[in-house]
Amino acid sequence: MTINVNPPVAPDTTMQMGPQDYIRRSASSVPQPARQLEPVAKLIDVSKCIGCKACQSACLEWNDLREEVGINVGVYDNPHDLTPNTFTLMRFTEWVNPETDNLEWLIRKDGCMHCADPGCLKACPAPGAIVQYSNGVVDFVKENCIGCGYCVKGCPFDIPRISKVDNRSYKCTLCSDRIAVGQGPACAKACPTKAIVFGTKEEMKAHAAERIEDLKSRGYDNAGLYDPPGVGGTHVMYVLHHADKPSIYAGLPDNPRISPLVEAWKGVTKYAGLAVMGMAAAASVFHIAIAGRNRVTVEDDEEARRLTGTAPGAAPLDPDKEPLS
Amino acid sequence: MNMEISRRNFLKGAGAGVAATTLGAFGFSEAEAAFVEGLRAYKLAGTTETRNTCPYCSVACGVIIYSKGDLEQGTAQAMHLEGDVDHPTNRGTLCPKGAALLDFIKADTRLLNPKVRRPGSDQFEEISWDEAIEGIARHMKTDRDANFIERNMDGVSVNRWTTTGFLAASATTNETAFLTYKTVRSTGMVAFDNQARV
Amino acid sequence: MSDSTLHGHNRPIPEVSKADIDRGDRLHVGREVVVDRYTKWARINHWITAVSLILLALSGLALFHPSLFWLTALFGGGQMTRMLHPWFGVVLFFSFFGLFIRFWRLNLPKREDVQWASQIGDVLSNQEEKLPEVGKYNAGQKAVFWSMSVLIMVLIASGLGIWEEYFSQYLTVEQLRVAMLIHSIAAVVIICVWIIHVYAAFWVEGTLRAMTRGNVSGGWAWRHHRKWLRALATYGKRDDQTDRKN
Amino acid sequence: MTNSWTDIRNTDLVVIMGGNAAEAHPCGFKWVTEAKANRGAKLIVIDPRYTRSASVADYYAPIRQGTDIAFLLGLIKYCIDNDKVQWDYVRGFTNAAYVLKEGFAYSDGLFTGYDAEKREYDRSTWDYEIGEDGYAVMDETLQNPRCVWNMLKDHIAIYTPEMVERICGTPKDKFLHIAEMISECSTPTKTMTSMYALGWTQHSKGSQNIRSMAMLQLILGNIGVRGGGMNALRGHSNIQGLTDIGLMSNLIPGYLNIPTEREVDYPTYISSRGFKPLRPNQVSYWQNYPKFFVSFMKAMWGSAATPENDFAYDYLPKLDLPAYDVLRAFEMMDQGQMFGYFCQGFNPLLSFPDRAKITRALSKLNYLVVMDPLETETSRFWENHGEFNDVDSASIQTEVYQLPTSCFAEDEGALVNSGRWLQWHWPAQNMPGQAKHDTWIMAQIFLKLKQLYQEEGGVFPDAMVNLHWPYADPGEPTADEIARELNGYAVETLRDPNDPTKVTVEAGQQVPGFAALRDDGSTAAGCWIYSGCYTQAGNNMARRDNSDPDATGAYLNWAFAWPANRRILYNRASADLDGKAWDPERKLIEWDGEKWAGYDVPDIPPTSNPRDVGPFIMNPEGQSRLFTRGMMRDGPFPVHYEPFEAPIANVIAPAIRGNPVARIFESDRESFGDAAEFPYAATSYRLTEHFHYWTKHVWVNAVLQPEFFVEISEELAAERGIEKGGWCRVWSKRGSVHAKAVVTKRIQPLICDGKPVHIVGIPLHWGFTGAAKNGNGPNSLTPFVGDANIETPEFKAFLVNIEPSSGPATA
Repeated sequence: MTINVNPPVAPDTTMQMGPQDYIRRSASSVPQPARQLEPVAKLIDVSKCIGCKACQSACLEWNDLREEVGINVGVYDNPHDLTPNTFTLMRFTEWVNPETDNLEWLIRKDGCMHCADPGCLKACPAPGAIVQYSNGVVDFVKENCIGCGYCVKGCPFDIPRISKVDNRSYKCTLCSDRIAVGQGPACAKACPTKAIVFGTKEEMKAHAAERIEDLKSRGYDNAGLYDPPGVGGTHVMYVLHHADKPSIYAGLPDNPRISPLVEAWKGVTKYAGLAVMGMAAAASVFHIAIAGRNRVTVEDDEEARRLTGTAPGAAPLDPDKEPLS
Repeated sequence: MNMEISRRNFLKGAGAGVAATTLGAFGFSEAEAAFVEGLRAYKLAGTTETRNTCPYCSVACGVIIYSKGDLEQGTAQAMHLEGDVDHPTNRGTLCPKGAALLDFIKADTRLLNPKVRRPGSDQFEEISWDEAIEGIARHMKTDRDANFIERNMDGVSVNRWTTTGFLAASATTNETAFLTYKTVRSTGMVAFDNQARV
Repeated sequence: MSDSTLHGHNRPIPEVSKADIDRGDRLHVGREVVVDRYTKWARINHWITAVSLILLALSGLALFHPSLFWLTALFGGGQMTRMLHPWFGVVLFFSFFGLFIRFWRLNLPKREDVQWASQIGDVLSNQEEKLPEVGKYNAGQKAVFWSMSVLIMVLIASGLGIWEEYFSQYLTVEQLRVAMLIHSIAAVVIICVWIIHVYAAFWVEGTLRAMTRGNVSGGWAWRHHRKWLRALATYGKRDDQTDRKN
Repeated sequence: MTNSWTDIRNTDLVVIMGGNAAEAHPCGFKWVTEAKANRGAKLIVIDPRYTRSASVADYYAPIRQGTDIAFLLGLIKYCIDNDKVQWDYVRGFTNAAYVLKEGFAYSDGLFTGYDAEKREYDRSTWDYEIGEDGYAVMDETLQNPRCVWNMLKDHIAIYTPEMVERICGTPKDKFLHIAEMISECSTPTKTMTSMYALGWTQHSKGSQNIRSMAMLQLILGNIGVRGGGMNALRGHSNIQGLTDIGLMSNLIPGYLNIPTEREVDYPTYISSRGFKPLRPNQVSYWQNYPKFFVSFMKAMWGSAATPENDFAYDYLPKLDLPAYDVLRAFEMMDQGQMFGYFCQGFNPLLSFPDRAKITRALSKLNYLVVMDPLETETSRFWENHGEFNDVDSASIQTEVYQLPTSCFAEDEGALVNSGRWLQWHWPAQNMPGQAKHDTWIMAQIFLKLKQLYQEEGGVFPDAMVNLHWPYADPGEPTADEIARELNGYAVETLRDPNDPTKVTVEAGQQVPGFAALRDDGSTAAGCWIYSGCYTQAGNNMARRDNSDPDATGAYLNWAFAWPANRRILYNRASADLDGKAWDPERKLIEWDGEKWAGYDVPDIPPTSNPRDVGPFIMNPEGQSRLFTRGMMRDGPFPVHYEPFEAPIANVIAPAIRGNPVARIFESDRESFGDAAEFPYAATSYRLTEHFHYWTKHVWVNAVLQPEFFVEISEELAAERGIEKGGWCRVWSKRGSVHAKAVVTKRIQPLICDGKPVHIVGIPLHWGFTGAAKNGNGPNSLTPFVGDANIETPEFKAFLVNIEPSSGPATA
């Protein structure tokens, strides 16, 4: 077939996902969705990652983000941390394997893990600022965000960042706008080595199993999948060559869970606090009903006058007269 | 031809594993309104796709440029760029440079006008294309007429021009390259080279 | 109430000194005894504090529990609420600091406070005659004062830490979480203290006037802060007048 | 590349040495990860630095830059000593059995015929013994001590694992581990691919680096097979095309040569080409040279090229030197022998060695013309930017024209990838401002110059005024028109030579392929190897059928690959002497008793009998060369030479500095440094976040890697008191730069010849224009010396010193 023309092709933009698929909505409740979307997942195979930052580049371009040009601080990580404009970041770790004494350059793509039990959503006080779709996507709805930063504290992975420009919180959306029209995230599409792949969570787990088998055949006995149960599993998962030590990968939490402090704050404190305040008010009402008001008596006034002595030239005390109050 | 279908088939057929970035099998079927709460409107709606290849390295990844406007009317403007899923080599993927090609096309430092820097000056001045072409051709003729070697010491016809050189790029098309070859060689220029070495 | 009840108490008449009175405290002795309790500036200071605390409570509660998020409407929406809350806090802090400077001295604990506090049952059942005489502030008021002082310090410190716009970046996420928890617990407590404070002002009749008009009746002073009245009578400034209203 | 990117999926072992595919070619490297994931392939990386390629390798070993030949010859020795040789392949497809001429010898680092004065060899003894039948003498038994195989064994005897460690700094156990992995690929069913790039070419012996690996690949039987090959990753998107089309001082499109002044006329010129076969029945394809040459001349000068005037042979310039390469061009400028220069999308101020010299040279020009879509440092070489370009504008008398061009998104045409695929692309947007296509600019300059000559007269205008210019709009030839020219067309109606009544191609029609080209002036073709790219059927470069039967990775209907849409060069070598695939699992083409057929276009005449015609038809032997006769200036076998600036002396030939035949300009001798003053071995390279000096203009890439840095080991940092992330100063005999210090475990000191060698890595992406931070690059430091054969600058191995410092004076 010889093609001498370049026919334009209009992309299909039919929306296939929307608010009707919410299973959680921050600071509010949603009705049980009528359908269950197939859970999706992004799988990041750290053993295939070459740290090229194509994911960062594609993310910036797709999301129309403009990060600042920084400086070099002696490492390859640029920017140096996630920012409101950097939803994903390659983190580089030079690790000498104590068993083999060989250097391993561990490169991990950091970004939102899309937890099944999202700490950000739990912490969020603004109704509808954070939503979770039935396919597992946890998304921030900018319009509803109030910029309080509670999601930052709620997140077990230290992901959300608050913009100083518009005071709203930002993180990876899993390219919800692409998923909504049937495409995968921009980072997964760009990834040259397919270290990042995207599909249904089941497919991704099956793919991970193959990858782990390959890694084990290459001597990585502890290769495994990172899908941490502490947050109910995640919709961004890692294949790690050293799954027994996640934290060597630039501090990936070994056993992530929503912090007990956040649980306390968003759990017991929230309810107990309201209760205590309510009780204080109720006790007041109860007390006034039982004890009544504490009133000053005529005698008190009289004693006051007595104590202070009548002023020269003042009218004599007339006990029959009602005291001025 | 429905490209989406062709792309999916291609990926499946080519055994690229789970590399598919087009989801069809995820149970999405109902059409929804174009804008819904929380979801950014799909930004490529209404754009034109053009097949191109990455101008950087010689892997020559296929790219698709999404543009708005009309090329014929001079209004076409690229607004996004992604890997071409149909391309056998890159399969829709791009490296960090390729993925940011839009910022190359739209770079703040793109040149917009012919300019000349006069001898001893510390700045460029804008000139018209006519002035530029005229000035360059005049320089060439002056130098060529003065230094062209028609015959060597032995009287052999050598027809070479050694005092002006030409360094061709390595990212121009074959067609540009051949036109360049023709014009440069016809002048007898010998200090002709390209970027193969660096 | 018989004289003997009033005078036949088994409590000693306390020694008083000049130190038991504040600078603006003054007796007006005329047909009625009126005691200046708070100066104009003290009252303004108090009400700024009160308003900022109320605004803080409302805006804070809005972000504390989803069922109260509607309160953000009072401030022009969630973004404005989030933006204003810390500024209210700053106002509160400085305003309360003013009150603290004014009030701290007479809020220092005294021996009688222990006795007073141990008889909290008598306090609550309005049987003040059984309590020791107290100065300008009783142990309950002092407790409110000091808890406010401590809680505001805690709130401002934790609040600055979690102030996203300016300071969050200086703390680790774990520190932020601790700060967040402390801030919310302290907020709950301070609101409870505030409820007690407001309620007490209502419960003890004639109290509110001290913060509106700045004075109380002699009877009120006799009944609730007799030691203070005694000190005033002995050492305080006084206006003797024949025709005084209020 | 002998193979293609997509073919790498078929390999069992990938060796990345002299390159860094994961960083420089991530999407091509994809196929390495595919081979690993789907075939269980292994990846070995050998590099001075633990690169991002190394981060996903199965095995990594360090090597001192500039010592690759010692390592590779060590591998060859290991394979031969351990009988890890694919014997049938070596016997059948290489010149192992050819007997060498008496007189050829090698000792102390030099071959027969060296002239120290001229730094040149007399290569006349570097050849085969020719028998009385006129063919080369062979000893199929490999018993003759002067056969290539035995001469090779003698030649490499010195490269023991201990010697490899001593020269390269690669620990012996690591070398042996790699040797063992590689030697396993000597079986016909295991294949290794070599991926290399400028890490091998940018040395004073770059060509021999590559030859060394090619020899190893031949011994393992890995050339011409799926998943094998010598795969030059190549740099720029169309560097393959620009080279194919011969935009070099000594080339004519399709790897033909510009005549030298010794070739005084066409008969003389053509008589030294078109080699006769060295063995019976061999094809020796270069015998068709006259057809390609004449067709080219017809494309150039149309009706002005006639048999009577030897097809305008006179119009071609005749060279007095082997090449007017860029290094020579800048030397000439510096010597006041060149007055005008054009840079078409090229930034020599940052690209060429010894930047101070480049600045000096440009400042001596009368005029400089820069065509580029972006600002370049070169076009502003006269502008003072403090430490980043410290010049005095007023004293520079060069007139500089800066012409805005289109970029890829705005133009149309074909680029040739490293797998030789010609891929067409289309414009997506209109050009910004007054930018113009390069074709328009070249046409306008040419037409104006021609007009000046027509109006005013001048020296030898003939070649210009008669240039064939058949374009509908002479002022702006279209890509389509030029592509047709490149493919070639019939000038006159072509008839079947065996049956003159049969018309094969009508006059004016496109030729179907280079087999149709003639040497009588009846055909024209701009670049014979591209013939077939745009036939009467249409533009084959625009084909987008990505079907791939049996997933071989060939994609025969995707675009067009030269030559003749062939995807794997020398593919006849994928089958044994009888034409059966070496590895049935990886069949490429096979002899079916009558013809060759399979997944690729056969690289030999399709009906040639397997026992007759050798796979390497471009060689007169029909076979590949372990011994390369006189084809290379610096020896028929590779030899380890140190870089011109090396931290240790050459342990096998201590008297020799650098490559003994690399060209050195007299004026540059003074600027070479030595290890006493400059103790650290530096190398330059690209980073994955950037593409040369382009992407510093791209905001996103500037974000991803914003600022110039150098990389050093923790040991060197400690020794010199340099802090991670702090500033340091790096200087060579030629210049000095300030850089941030990346202190890393990925660079380790090596022990070479008993002495620790510290490595300083210097990436090259920064300048004084664009979005990234201003910086200088390695070319401020590198020496002005090039490869002995093709003058590629020695960017990969030089000496520097380093110290902690404050930042640049003007940041």
